[in-house]
Amino acid sequence: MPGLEDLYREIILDHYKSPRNRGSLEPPAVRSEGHNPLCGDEIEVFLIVKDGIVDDIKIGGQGCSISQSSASMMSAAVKGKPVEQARALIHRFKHMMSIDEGGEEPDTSAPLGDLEALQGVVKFPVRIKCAVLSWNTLAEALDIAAE
Amino acid sequence: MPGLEDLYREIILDHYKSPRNRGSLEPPAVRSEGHNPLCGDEIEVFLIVKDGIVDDIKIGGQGCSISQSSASMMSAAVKGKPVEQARALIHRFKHMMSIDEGGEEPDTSAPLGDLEALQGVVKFPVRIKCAVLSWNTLAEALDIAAE
Amino acid sequence: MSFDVQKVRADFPVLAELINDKPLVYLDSANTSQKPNAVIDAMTQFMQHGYAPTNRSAYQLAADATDKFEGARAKVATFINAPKVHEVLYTKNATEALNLIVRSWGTANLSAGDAVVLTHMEHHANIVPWQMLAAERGFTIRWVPLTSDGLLDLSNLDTLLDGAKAFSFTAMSNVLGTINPTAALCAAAHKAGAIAIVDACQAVPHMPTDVQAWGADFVTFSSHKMVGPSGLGILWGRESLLDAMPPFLGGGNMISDVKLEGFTYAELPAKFEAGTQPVIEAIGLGAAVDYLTAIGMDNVRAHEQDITVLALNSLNDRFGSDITIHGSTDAALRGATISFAYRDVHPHDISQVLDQNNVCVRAGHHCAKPLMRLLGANATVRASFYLYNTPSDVTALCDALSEAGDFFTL
Amino acid sequence: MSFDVQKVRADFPVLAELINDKPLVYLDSANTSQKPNAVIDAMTQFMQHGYAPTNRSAYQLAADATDKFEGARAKVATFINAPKVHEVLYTKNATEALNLIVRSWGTANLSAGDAVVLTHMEHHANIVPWQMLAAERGFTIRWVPLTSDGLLDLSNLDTLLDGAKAFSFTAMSNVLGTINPTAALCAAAHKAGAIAIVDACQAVPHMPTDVQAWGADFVTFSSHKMVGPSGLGILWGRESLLDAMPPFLGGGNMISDVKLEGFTYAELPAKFEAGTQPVIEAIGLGAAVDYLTAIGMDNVRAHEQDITVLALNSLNDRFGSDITIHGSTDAALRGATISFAYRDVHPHDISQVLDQNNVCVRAGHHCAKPLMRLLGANATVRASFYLYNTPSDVTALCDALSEAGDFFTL
Ligand SMILES: Cc1ncc(COP(=O)(O)O)c(C=O)c1O
Ligand SMILES: Cc1ncc(COP(=O)(O)O)c(C=O)c1O
Repeated sequence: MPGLEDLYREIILDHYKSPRNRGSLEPPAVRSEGHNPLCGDEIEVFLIVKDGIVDDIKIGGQGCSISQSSASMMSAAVKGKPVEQARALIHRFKHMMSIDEGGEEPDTSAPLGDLEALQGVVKFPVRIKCAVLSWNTLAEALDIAAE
Repeated sequence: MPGLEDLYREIILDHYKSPRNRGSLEPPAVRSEGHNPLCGDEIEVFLIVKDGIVDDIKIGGQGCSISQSSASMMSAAVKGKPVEQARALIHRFKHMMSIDEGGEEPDTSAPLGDLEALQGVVKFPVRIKCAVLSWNTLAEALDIAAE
Repeated sequence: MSFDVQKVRADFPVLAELINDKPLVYLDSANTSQKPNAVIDAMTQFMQHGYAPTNRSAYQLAADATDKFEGARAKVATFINAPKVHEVLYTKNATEALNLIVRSWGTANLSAGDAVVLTHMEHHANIVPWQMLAAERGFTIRWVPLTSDGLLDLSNLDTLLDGAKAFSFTAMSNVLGTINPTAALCAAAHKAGAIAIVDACQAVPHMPTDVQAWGADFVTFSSHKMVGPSGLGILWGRESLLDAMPPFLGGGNMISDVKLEGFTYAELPAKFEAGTQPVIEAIGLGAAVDYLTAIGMDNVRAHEQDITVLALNSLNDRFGSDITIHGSTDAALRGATISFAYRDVHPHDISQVLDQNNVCVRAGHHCAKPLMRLLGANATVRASFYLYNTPSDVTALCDALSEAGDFFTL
Repeated sequence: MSFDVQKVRADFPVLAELINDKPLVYLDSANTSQKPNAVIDAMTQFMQHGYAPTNRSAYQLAADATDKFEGARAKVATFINAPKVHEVLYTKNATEALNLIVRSWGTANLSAGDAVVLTHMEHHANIVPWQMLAAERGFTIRWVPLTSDGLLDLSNLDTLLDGAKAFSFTAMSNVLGTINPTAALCAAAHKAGAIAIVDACQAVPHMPTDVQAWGADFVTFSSHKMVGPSGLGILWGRESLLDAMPPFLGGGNMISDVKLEGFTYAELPAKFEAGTQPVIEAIGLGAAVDYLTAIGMDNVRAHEQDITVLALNSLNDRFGSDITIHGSTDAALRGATISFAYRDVHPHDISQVLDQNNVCVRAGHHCAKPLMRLLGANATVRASFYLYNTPSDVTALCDALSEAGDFFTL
């Protein structure tokens, strides 16, 4: 059985205790909401897309250390990046979480940075949903912004 | 395991092959219908009650040897008898079939005649429903006639 | 793999039972099938060593149980070639699956003036739910008639389907054994703009099933008829239809959020799986699917076809004009479910004599009263064979039947 | 009979499992309970030696199976002191039982302008079905609030019940452990002219149940929480109400006759039991009822009360103001289900550390989101004890909890 250290890397606990981009944005920012019906975790993603770029992003809601740190890292990773790159990152992250959505194998050449620390979650299948919640919610927000 | 002779006494096969009071009656005779949803057997009871007496009774429908012979014997046993006596016989017959409907223990002093032959059915629990179908249908007809 | 019926029989402990010193001749598999050790053991092992809640708690034991439970769903999906695993829904039996379709899809799609097409050979499970909703909504039910040899009479199918919203039919009759041309019927439904619902209760256990090759929209069947446990049925449905339907039962697991003012529901499959699911049963069904897959559904079908030929020939040879076999005489058009009448002896009395010889058949209307009326019978004797039945079971049936003949011709 | 928890534990094979060389500490019985050998064996034996259809076929094997299946119904009736055996209906789980009541009784009795009363501590299974029907029918749902120590606030009950048609409530909260005054609540409902529906999922497994002493009209519970198998629930209802209700699911077994033009339905209990029933499961539940009866439900309740006192004291002693236990502190008013918050560590993270020590608890909303909102939490940790838990399980919980505290205060 994998140990707690495999799951709770230091960088994860750091994001959990000091979440990045925490807060909310007023309209015209778009908002989407995700629930983990299993455990009650909730995530809100507020997003401003300008000229194909994730101009600003804020994260609300509550959840466990895994869902919160994943959301925090995600916000840091996509802020200021082109929408296409954000979408590619969602695909790559879910792939890392062993969620196969079909489509092409993601390009794994670019470094993942802090997100690398979440790799250990795969060994705890129940927590994959925690890690992925914010990413699904971001995908929805990007869809809304594209409408 | 009880043998076939326990179930199919000669007198039963006789009633099956030469059913008594087979046919139908026109209104004002009352009519009731019974189904055995288990096997598809159907019984029709046509009944004329006059001055508290079962003045006439006819039996229609189709079914196995047990349900048909039971209906035939029943018709012979109640025809010309006071309604009260017919009801008492229903109670007694169901009691013999080990169906407890509460109420008083039936009076078993009078001889049962041909009906005695159906005693063996109790050893074949699945067939009890066959034997009792016509009796339940008669009870319903008596209720309708009493309205 | 070569098929060895004696090897198969050794997997089913009940078939080794002696009742009054005589072996059991189980010919009631169209009703419900016996269970092999693989299924019994999978359930027992799970209860002894791994029982835990699924899709709720986060600890390892619960995660493992969830994996097994969801793994069984994936096995079923593969077994019937479902495009997506989450299109496979657990229900309590095929009956509930059909009620779910009628209630959920039907309520959203059927109103007065609409029509639904059924056939004259349907099981009550594919009749009564439609009648219940029709009584509320006022739509019409149309019936595909039968030919004299127990096949669907398709000569007027296009007229019957004209303007209909759904065509719901059995892939194989549980009384006549008739195997219907499912793919063609689905195509005819679609041509008319109707959805196609296949009651596959008698098909999935007995022949290879490919819901995509059928082109069906919904397919239902029961675990207990395919060597799996009771308490579990399967509804497969096209994702696009399931997504558009309202939920059926409300409660835990099927929700996304619940407030005092109302609820929002979860994604497939949870949306249609309210409350604690038949978990032990799903694991049993997973083992059943593995078992049947290892034997090969082609082999099962071939074996049953052999038995059918033998049984039809033996019954005709030995009883000639004393026996009337309902349905087709062509084993290629039918499964190993054989209903018959024997002289004028009532089926219930025949089954009694057969039972005295441990030959287990069903005597009755087989939950298909409209069909029985068409046959002009209140009841038939039905002998139904499965992968574990042998030529000597056919002999036992014939021997017991001639005993019944003797007894009732005293 | 004297109660010996070590003897009880020996009946449950999974409790002897070692995971990573450490024993299993199963504290999730409010979710679903473990199964004793008596239940596992009854199911296995039946599948190995006596499996057959029930209430359909006439041969001996089928008659014996029917006797066992109906015998289990009689055992359940005795267990809850139901006046009549045929008032006990098999469903797939408590959730289906509640949906059946809402759909069948509710459709016949509720329309716009009517009101139904629920409480703030209900499980989703006793909320969502009402919301679904309310959305169609336009009746109102009223909510009994809670006091700060997690009891029902009954100060306005009569006003809430005024003009209501039904009062549906849990006998014991699956989150707070609160035991509600069921008999008094049923009486209050009747005084107001409403029927009383008791969700007894958390009561029947843990204390003696007498539906007549309660004076309830409907009572629902699940087999899997009372050491029985999954895939089976029970609905008990008063005969007069059940007789007056329309059927719920349509299909085989629930009919009296079926014609093309429509159907007539069967008597109780068949009327509400469409399709092949959970037969193996019913036989398992019968064995579960025998098992619990032999131990004595008074003994079960007494044992759980002892464990509750110990757990409440231990948690408070060891964690003081670091822990917030929801619900009443009086063990006489509650069952052995204890929800708590520990500092600001998220319940999911706590359960992870606990799991590392094989301590199985549930972290989440426990299918009671309206209650969670009231508690101001998205989730709680819930440890729930049953007849097989010991004082050392309490110690294991506390030890693991302090490890979690250490880990998250790095
Ligand atoms: C109070 C209560 N009601 C209803 C239910 C639903 O029971 P089931 O999931 O077995 O249908 C549960 C358990 O989950 C419960 O605890
Ligand atoms: C053709 C057919 N449809 C539906 C059913 C109903 O299945 P179940 O009773 O398992 O719900 C059966 C079996 O009884 C069947 O043979």
